[in-house]
Amino acid sequence: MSVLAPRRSTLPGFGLTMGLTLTWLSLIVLIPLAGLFVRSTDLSLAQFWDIVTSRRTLSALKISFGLSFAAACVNLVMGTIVVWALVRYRFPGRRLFDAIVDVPFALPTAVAGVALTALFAQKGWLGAPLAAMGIKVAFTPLGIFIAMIFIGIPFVVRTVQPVLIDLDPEIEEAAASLGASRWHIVTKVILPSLTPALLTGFALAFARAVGEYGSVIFIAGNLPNVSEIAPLLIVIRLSEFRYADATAIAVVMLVVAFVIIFAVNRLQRWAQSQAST
Amino acid sequence: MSIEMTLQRTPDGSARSLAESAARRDPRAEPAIVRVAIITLAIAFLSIFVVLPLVVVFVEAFGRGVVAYLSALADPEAWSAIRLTLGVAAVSVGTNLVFGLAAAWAITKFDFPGKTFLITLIDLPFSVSPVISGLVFVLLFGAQGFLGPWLQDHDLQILFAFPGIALATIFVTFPFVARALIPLMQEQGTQEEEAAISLGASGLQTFFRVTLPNIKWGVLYGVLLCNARAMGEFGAVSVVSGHIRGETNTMPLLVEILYNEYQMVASFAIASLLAMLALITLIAKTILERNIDGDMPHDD
Amino acid sequence: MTIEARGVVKSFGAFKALDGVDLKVANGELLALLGPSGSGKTTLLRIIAGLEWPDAGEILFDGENALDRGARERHVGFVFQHYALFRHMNVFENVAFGLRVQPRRIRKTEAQIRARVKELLDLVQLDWLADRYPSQLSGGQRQRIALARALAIEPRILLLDEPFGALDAKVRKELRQWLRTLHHSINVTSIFVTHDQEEALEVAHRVVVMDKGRIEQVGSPSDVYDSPATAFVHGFIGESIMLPVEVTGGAVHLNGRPLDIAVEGGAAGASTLFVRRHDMLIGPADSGTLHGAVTHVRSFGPVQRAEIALTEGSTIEIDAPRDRELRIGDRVGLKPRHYRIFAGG
Amino acid sequence: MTIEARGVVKSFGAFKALDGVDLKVANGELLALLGPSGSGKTTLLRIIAGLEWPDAGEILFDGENALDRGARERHVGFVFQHYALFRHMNVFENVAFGLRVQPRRIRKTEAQIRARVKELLDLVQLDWLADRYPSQLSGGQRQRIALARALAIEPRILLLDEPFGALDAKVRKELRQWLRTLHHSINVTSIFVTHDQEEALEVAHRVVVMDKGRIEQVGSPSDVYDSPATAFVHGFIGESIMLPVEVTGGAVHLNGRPLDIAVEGGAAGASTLFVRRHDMLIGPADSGTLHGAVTHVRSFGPVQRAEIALTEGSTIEIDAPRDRELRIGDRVGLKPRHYRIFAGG
Amino acid sequence: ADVSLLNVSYDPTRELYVEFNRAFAASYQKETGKSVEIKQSHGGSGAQARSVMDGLQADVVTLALAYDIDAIAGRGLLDKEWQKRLPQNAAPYTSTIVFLVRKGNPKGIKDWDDLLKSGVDVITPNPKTSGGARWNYLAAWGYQLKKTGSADKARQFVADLYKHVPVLDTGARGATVTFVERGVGDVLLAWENEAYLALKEFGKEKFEIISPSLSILAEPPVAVVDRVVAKKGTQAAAEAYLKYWYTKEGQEIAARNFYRPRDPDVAKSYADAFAKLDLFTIDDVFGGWTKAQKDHFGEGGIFDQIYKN
Ligand SMILES: Nc1ncnc2c1ncn2[C@@H]1O[C@H](COP(=O)(O)OP(=O)(O)OP(=O)(O)O)[C@@H](O)[C@H]1O
Ligand SMILES: Nc1ncnc2c1ncn2[C@@H]1O[C@H](COP(=O)(O)OP(=O)(O)OP(=O)(O)O)[C@@H](O)[C@H]1O
Ligand SMILES: [Mg+2]
Ligand SMILES: [Mg+2]
Ligand SMILES: O=S(=O)([O-])[O-]
Repeated sequence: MSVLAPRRSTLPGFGLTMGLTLTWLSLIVLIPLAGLFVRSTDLSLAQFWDIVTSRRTLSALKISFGLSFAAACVNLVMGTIVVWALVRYRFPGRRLFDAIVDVPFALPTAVAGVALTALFAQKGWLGAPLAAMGIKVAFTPLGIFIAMIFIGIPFVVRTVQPVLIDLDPEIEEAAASLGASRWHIVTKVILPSLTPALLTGFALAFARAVGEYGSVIFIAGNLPNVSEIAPLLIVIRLSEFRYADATAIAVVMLVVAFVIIFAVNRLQRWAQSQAST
Repeated sequence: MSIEMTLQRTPDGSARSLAESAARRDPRAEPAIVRVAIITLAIAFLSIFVVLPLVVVFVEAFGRGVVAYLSALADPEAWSAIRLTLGVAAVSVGTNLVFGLAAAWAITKFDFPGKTFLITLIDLPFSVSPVISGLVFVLLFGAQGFLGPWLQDHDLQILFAFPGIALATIFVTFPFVARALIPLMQEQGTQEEEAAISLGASGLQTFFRVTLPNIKWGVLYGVLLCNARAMGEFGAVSVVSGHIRGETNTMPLLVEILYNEYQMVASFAIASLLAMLALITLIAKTILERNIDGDMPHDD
Repeated sequence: MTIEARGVVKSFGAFKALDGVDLKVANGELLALLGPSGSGKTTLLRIIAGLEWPDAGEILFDGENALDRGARERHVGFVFQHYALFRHMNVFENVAFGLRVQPRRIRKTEAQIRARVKELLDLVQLDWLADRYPSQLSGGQRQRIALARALAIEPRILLLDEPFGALDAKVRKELRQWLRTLHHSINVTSIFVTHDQEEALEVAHRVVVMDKGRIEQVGSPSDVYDSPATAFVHGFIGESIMLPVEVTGGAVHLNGRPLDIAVEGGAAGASTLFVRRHDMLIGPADSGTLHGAVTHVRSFGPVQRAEIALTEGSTIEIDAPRDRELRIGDRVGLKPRHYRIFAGG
Repeated sequence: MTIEARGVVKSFGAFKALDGVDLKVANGELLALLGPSGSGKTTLLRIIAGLEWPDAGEILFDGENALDRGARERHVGFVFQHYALFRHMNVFENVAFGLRVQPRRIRKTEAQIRARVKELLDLVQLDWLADRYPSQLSGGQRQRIALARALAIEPRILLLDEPFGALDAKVRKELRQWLRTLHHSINVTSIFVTHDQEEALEVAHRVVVMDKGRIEQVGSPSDVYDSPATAFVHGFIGESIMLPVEVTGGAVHLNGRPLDIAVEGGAAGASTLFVRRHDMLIGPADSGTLHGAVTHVRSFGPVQRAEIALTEGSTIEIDAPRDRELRIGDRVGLKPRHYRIFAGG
Repeated sequence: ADVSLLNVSYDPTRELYVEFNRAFAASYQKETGKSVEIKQSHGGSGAQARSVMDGLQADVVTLALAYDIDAIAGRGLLDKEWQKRLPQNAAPYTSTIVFLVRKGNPKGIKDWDDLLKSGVDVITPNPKTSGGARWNYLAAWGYQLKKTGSADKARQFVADLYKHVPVLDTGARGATVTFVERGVGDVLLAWENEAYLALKEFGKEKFEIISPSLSILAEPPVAVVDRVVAKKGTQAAAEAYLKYWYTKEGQEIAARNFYRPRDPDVAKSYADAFAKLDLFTIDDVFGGWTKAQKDHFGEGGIFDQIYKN
């Protein structure tokens, strides 16, 4: 630690707080996660590979990652529209909608799952009319997709909103006085300026959706290879007493999660360095 | 401040012709049709995906009247779940608060290599599947886990008891306070602290008299979100709880259990409590955000 | 192209930012808008550019109404105080932007665009920066890129809002001459806003002094410096000594004592005497009409600056030539060479 | 208290921010640290204050090593460029802070604290602001509160980092005199950082000119202005004409043509001739040793500023008295009254 | 309470144990003078067994199938021969698998074969996690095997059956909720007790029970977890608890909760409550749990193969 610390620094407490941080981080996060990796080494590489590439696992990962990706895409588009409406326009209930964006953050996932299922089941308020149109939502991959959209909304909105608010109005005016149409201003100036925030929001929504369990299992059909998400497969493997399988899937998901978060942090740093003028 | 700018610039539809042509030509405004379309889309999207599920919870909870609702909440099992949930939330918020403050101090007030990496590690639980968060503790403390045999020899129960549930919750809510504080403290810099030190204040005096008052809204904000998530965690707790009725069921677990026992009113009643908590959190958060903004001097 | 503003009024809420502004700018002229913060300079510029609309009044370009055209159609080059460069585009793309968003039928080919951008970057002497991003430029460089970008669309009018406001003193001074030369070579009707009087006086053909949404004076740099039309202009431009005087019976009184100077202008009653620092001639204690003692002297450069406590009560600062050295404690007599008296305390 | 820096070196990574700085500050002196951005002024100040530690060298207060004491124990009043006022405390509490955090055994009573704060607020003439919060103050007011806060602990040394850096030109000028007067009344050894030469020259007893982590010159304001020790100082302070010359065979050559001026200093080979703008005397075309034609004139204030294209190729700007009016196209002869020649292009 | 027991059970027994625990506590108090408190934990049978293996301090386990308790015994938590310690394979009540259909049986489902009719959606949980689901699976298999005598046909039948399954819940109760509350599917394969309970909760006017011609005799077993009771000193109470099942009162409670009682007398008095149908046992058809588990539900077993394609 003393290597990390400045030789002498004005502000006190580096050793203490850094020590506390690293200790606590190790106890709560690193050691338990390391345990996961150690457990996975019970498996030979070939075994690990077999588990991870078995059809069931691959399907579950594909469903989790694929639907999360799709949901994150929807959130990217709709989140941008929501942010635009909230930031740029005044309309009745704007403040209310602004506050309500955070509901998926704060609402327990199980409650969300139960509520979404009730809403989209064939007898539900939205499920019934959709069923009449021949669209089944609950207990299909579409249901998973809906739940993932639900939990992802605030990530996109909350990362993009401050950036759009802080966006210098002058760059739009500059573009206008250079002869750009509104369409050109939006697509060539505003959206590119929002790109780092959009990517960050997208990645966060994606990462959260991939790992999501509570709100999804109620509404997912949980059919193997069709609507079985990776976290559920872990739970199933556990109740089959197949710890190794559960661990192997968990390791894959963990690595991906780490990569995403690391990328997001780099992205934010980069955006900050771009912003510092 | 830019909000006000937008406010000023948004056409107010006043009747004069010059103002009208201004509205038509404001370089930062879209045509009315586009505007209406965007607002409609945004409202529809939020209504379907966020508002309706929330409404469902309350409609179902009060579907059979207030009496049924209240009696559902009066059930001892509900009480036990509420107590457990509050206890777990208190412990996780408390520990994560101390940790969050320490981590934010170390990260924002000093320079050291590997900062991004450290922040990434702190963020990690954020995107780890809750199921995995539970699993790691099973692997660690389970009877077949690394520490299981030792724990059993010493008669220590971690899994399927309060400590296990608390640990899993702490893990899941680990980044919340730190995340709320790091950007805030980064923005505030170290000058005020340096000023305090050069005026003769000790480290603790500096922290309590200068740093803490400046970040108090941020702290509260982090605590609120941490608390909401701690009370609402389902996946991780589900793996380590053991589901012992009246003992290790938290509120979200009880929601599922009651749901599975055909006790829809009771189930949604507990759910509505949690939803209410979420709403209160959001209201408090909205108020806080305004305060945080108010604290930031915009003028230098 | 000529620009004309007629009776332009603009309010923000209850606040009148522009209060009846009339102004004519000749073709090819380089005009400075000078005034304290909040005097409405930016607002006027934005109205001319079509970024804001007046509540009343007219804007004419070459005698034609400009108000029914939006910013897009006015072909006005606008340079923002904080540059407003597009952060996600490199220098080349920033300058090329205006060319790329032209309607297809008049849009240049890629090769033409490249050539034009190259030419503009040469003009602002920054062609070697084409690949950099704005965040990698110094303030002065950004400013010049912003200018090149505005020039790309061959604007008929160039508007610059505090073009050097965000730069440090040294760089500002360097760019003054550069701007003058540049304007000379492109010769586009230009208005630039500044609150730095030296900049305005040194660069512009004519200077417009604004205060509280109104134009106080329009004139050549030496006009506004040598013959300020109002007390405000005298106080705002150049460094002035201001003394509260009483004009009664055709004589000027300071603290009750009559001064040996003629009443000038139509002032009567409580008034203010304005003298430029270097117009206060200093002599032996028995000379002049004002008297006092030197309390502080700094001498470097062409003049020495002395702080003098007047026997009449005020303390003033004057600039004297360095030929006769002043010392603290010296008793001196003073007499204004040029002065103005304006009514009002 | 005296301050002494000996061979102070400080690097950030590979970058040397301070490169062997030696400096002595006398008791009660008001010293200005002047230099371009990045020259290490802030770094030196922070090291003296104990907010940063040098890689090598010593800092002595009254001859005693200061480096083994932390910022807390040095009793240095530090005024930050951006004030660093405590946002959540009102003005009174800000000023009282240093008194309230004193160790209990020496801490004043509440009544004493109140009296002291009142006194300090009187000193900075802002006692009527005691209940305001920093966000409700203007920049100049914040600056003065920051100063009062630093003074509260009765510092033995006062360090001010660009005290007026964030203020606008008008307010800066007003505060200069105020700071001078204040220092006179409290008489604490003080160092203030600025990159505004006028400010440094006008306020300080002595000026330290820094560049690239090194001290270029230390001296009184007229010393550094009238006898710059290095080319950098000459170029940095005051407005100078710089001409590239060749010193050979005891004569100064401009573009191959010998000039009628004596070789000064030890320069030889490619050198630079420095002349203050007002030290370039202007006369008829056949007079002087340099010749050229007037290309631009601005006349207002005590001098007229003329741009002159020399026949030898360069274009220079000079300040001439207004007694003889210059016109564009006039052919003139020039001769430097004072000048310096420094080796190097 | 003087003694506290934890009973880790599976999903559909929630209501059963509420009543049973109350009766046992009263009886125990009367006999020993000691008060006893019984805590319950419910979940999918496999998940529950997993928790016990991971250290959930269960005094007794009352799960959906012997295999899950075998797994616990495999970790040394109780004697491998646990099934011999109580009468009737340590299964004090039995049940079977029946069909729950919507009122009026709109799809006309009478027997197993009808499940494969096109347009019929079948709700059954995931055999990997749910004990009940395994019984469902084995019942279907056994029916077809007995009918055609061909294991291949049975296999084909089961494979086809799962093509009609739109939702795989993790537990029996989840499946019931999906069927009755969410209105998904035309027929629910359910524990007999679960089906009756649904009728009771949601009304005979909405659903009806169809008994197939042939089904399986499901024997949910119970056992004391030796390691835990030894540590907690609750062996006597735990054993008394399970033995109480074999009393008249215990058997009555089972019957009242739609479990088939073992006691012939009690069975006779509740004869009308249960449909008469032919039942085969797992030992008859599959050669016991261990083999059935390995063949059908183990890694790469037949069920996995069904979902491979
Ligand atoms: N969008 C707006 N909403 C409300 N008030 C405004 C707005 N724009 C300008 N004002 C007000 O109008 C007045 C004139 O503003 P303007 O920006 O034209 O001043 P300025 O002369 O450019 O000053 P500065 O030198 O500070 O840039 C100011 O008091 C300002 O607060
Ligand atoms: N903490 C730091 N880490 C890295 N580099 C630093 C740090 N502090 C200062 N520097 C570098 O050291 C050099 C000197 O900085 P310093 O702040 O002392 O300059 P300055 O003379 O005060 O300039 P300015 O007038 O811009 O305030 C600069 O190049 C700066 O980038
Ligand atoms: Mg302005
Ligand atoms: Mg500095
Ligand atoms: O509870 S079950 O195991 O039958 O699903």
